[in-house]
Amino acid sequence: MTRLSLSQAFIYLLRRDLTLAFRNRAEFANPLLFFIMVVTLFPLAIGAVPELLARIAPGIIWVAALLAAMLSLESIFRSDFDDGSLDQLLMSAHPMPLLVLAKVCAHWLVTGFPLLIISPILAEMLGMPQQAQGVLFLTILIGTPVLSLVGSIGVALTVGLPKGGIILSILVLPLYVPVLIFAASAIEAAAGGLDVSAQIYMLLAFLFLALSLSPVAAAAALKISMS
Amino acid sequence: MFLWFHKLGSPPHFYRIAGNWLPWLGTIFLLLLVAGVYGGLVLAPPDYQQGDSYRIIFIHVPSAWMSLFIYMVMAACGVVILVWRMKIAEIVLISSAPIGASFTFLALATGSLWGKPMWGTWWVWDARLTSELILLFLYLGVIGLHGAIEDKRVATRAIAILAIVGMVNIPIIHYSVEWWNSLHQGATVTKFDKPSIHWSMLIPLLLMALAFQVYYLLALFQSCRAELLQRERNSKWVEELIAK
Amino acid sequence: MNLSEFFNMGGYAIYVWPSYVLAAIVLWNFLIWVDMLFMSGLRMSSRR
Amino acid sequence: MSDTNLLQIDNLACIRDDRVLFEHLNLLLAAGQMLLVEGANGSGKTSLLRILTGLKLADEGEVLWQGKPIDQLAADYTEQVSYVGHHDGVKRELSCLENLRLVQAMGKPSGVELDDALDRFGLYRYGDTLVSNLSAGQKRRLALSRLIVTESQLWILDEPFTSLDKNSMAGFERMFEQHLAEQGVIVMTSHHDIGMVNADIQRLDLSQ
Repeated sequence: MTRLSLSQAFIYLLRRDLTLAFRNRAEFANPLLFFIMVVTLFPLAIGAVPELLARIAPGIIWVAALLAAMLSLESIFRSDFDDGSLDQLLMSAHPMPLLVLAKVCAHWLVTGFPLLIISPILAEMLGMPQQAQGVLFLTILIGTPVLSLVGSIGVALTVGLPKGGIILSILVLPLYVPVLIFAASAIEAAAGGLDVSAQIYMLLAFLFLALSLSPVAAAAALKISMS
Repeated sequence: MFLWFHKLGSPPHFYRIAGNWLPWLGTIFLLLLVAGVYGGLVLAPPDYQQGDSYRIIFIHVPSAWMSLFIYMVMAACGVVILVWRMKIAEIVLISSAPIGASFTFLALATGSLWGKPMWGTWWVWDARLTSELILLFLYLGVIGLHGAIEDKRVATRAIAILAIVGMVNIPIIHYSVEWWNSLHQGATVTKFDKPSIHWSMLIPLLLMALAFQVYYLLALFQSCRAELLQRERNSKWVEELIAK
Repeated sequence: MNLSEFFNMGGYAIYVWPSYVLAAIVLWNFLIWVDMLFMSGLRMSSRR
Repeated sequence: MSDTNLLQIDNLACIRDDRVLFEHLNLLLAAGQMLLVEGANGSGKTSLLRILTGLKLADEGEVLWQGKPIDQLAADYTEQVSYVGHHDGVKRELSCLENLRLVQAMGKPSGVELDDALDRFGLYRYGDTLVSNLSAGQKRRLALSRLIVTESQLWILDEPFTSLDKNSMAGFERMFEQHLAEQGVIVMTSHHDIGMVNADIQRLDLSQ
């Protein structure tokens, strides 16, 4: 028998992580519930004035998405660290960045993708104008993978730590600022009927940058954390 | 040159050379500081728009420069650590972080003090102040991560990665914030980067910037020596040093 | 120029002086702190 | 250095906090040899094993495989190594078969059929059982069955016999002897007495 090719190994690990998540359903549900609840809190806190809500809806949804993404980050490597599987992955015959990328993809499908599905409903609840909802969908589609990718570096650095969670947020949130700025402003511009291609191109640029660099950084960080 | 560099890379030599440099650095720092402060507070004329309040920039701008510069040094050390595993780079990286954080804090605090008479509030979401705040978070992340990892060798390698990742992100964050700022406030009233600054203000500004650079070296060297003693306390050269 | 005019800083004294004093405190204290670390490092090593 | 020396430990040191766990450690292991690492708790057995896997960085010195430093070989080295650590490294939410398939997918699969591998360790009936339903001993056996489903010459085992009964211990010892006979190399720690009389065993006591 021969060793798997790179793409086969990638798909294998992706499927394995999806299977694990599927058998551990809470992992799906929790970030999603958190996302919905945070968005719900805003009208309660600032008053359900339709104009006000519609105006700050992009900000609310994106801040909530950011927090939900951050809270779910730990699960990328946590269970593999706890049961020793991470050692096995680090010693595998395949390049580690590829495996990290597979894990991050699985993580995004499990935690980021549900946000994508639910966000139009929340946008409607906050009274976001119709023409902005398509752009919201687009920004979440492009933006949340960046959050998972960049976040994976942070988790890789904090994976063995007893109080990794709080450190993780300090490490990761500043790095999320550009995504937040461009995503929220794209939606706002769309609500105002303006052209949003500049913001979308920026988000795409972030995505490609994160796709090419963060798996390498996260793999290096994992190696260091495990030593 | 290379040999000298190589020598500097060995802990006992670095310890000794840094120790020899300390008094000189202290003297140069004081001279530059006195000249800069005198030029900035006394010789430079009041600004025709901002009166005397602009004199804060002699602290604010060099601090902001230093905060960026030190982060760049840290990222460079990060590369050296990961590629060549040089011990001195590890020490320089972790010793630089609190100094950089101090300068960042200074830039923020003085920016706020400058903003009050200019804008009427202590805090404005101005591009420079906002970037500076995020930079402070990046510094705190580095310091926090180093503190959280018990094995200090692992910790320095971890913050090496973090510093490099941060360095890649700093320009992105900076331009995002600038862009965001122009979007929400129109033309800002930032007068820090006036295109033409009079030489009577420029010279003290540069003197202060130099003074801060020298201060960085001074604080860095002493802090590196402390860190070296701490880390290499079991090694022969420390024992010999103490025995003397 | 007389001294009180200088200290008055054209009415901006409460902004200008705190900036300089704060810078002095932060930079000076850092040096003191580092020096304390250094001394305690020396003491710890010599106790062995 | 002769061709048969596969693994070479060169002036290795490991320091934790203030304590020197070991230093100036030199060793040669030839094909067909086993290294039994002994020592009290906290004497650095696990650290040594992790350095040998390449997961951990030594404070000084290096480890050579066929004459080349292992950090240069990287994946070319790790694909020849199987490591069973303190943790079993199996996923609770997957079945035994799924776990072994994963092991093969991540490494260099050997020709051994997975069902045969399970059968050999008395896990045949549990092929489709989730690992979370297995006992500690069964889990350990599953972890050890990793060794034969991939082609690896060097086995690094940290307390392999934890929670195993006498019978299965003996079974694994036969398996180790067979691996050594096939020119394999084993590095392991164990608190248990080893009943491998035919094996060429080097002992290393880290307590001294």
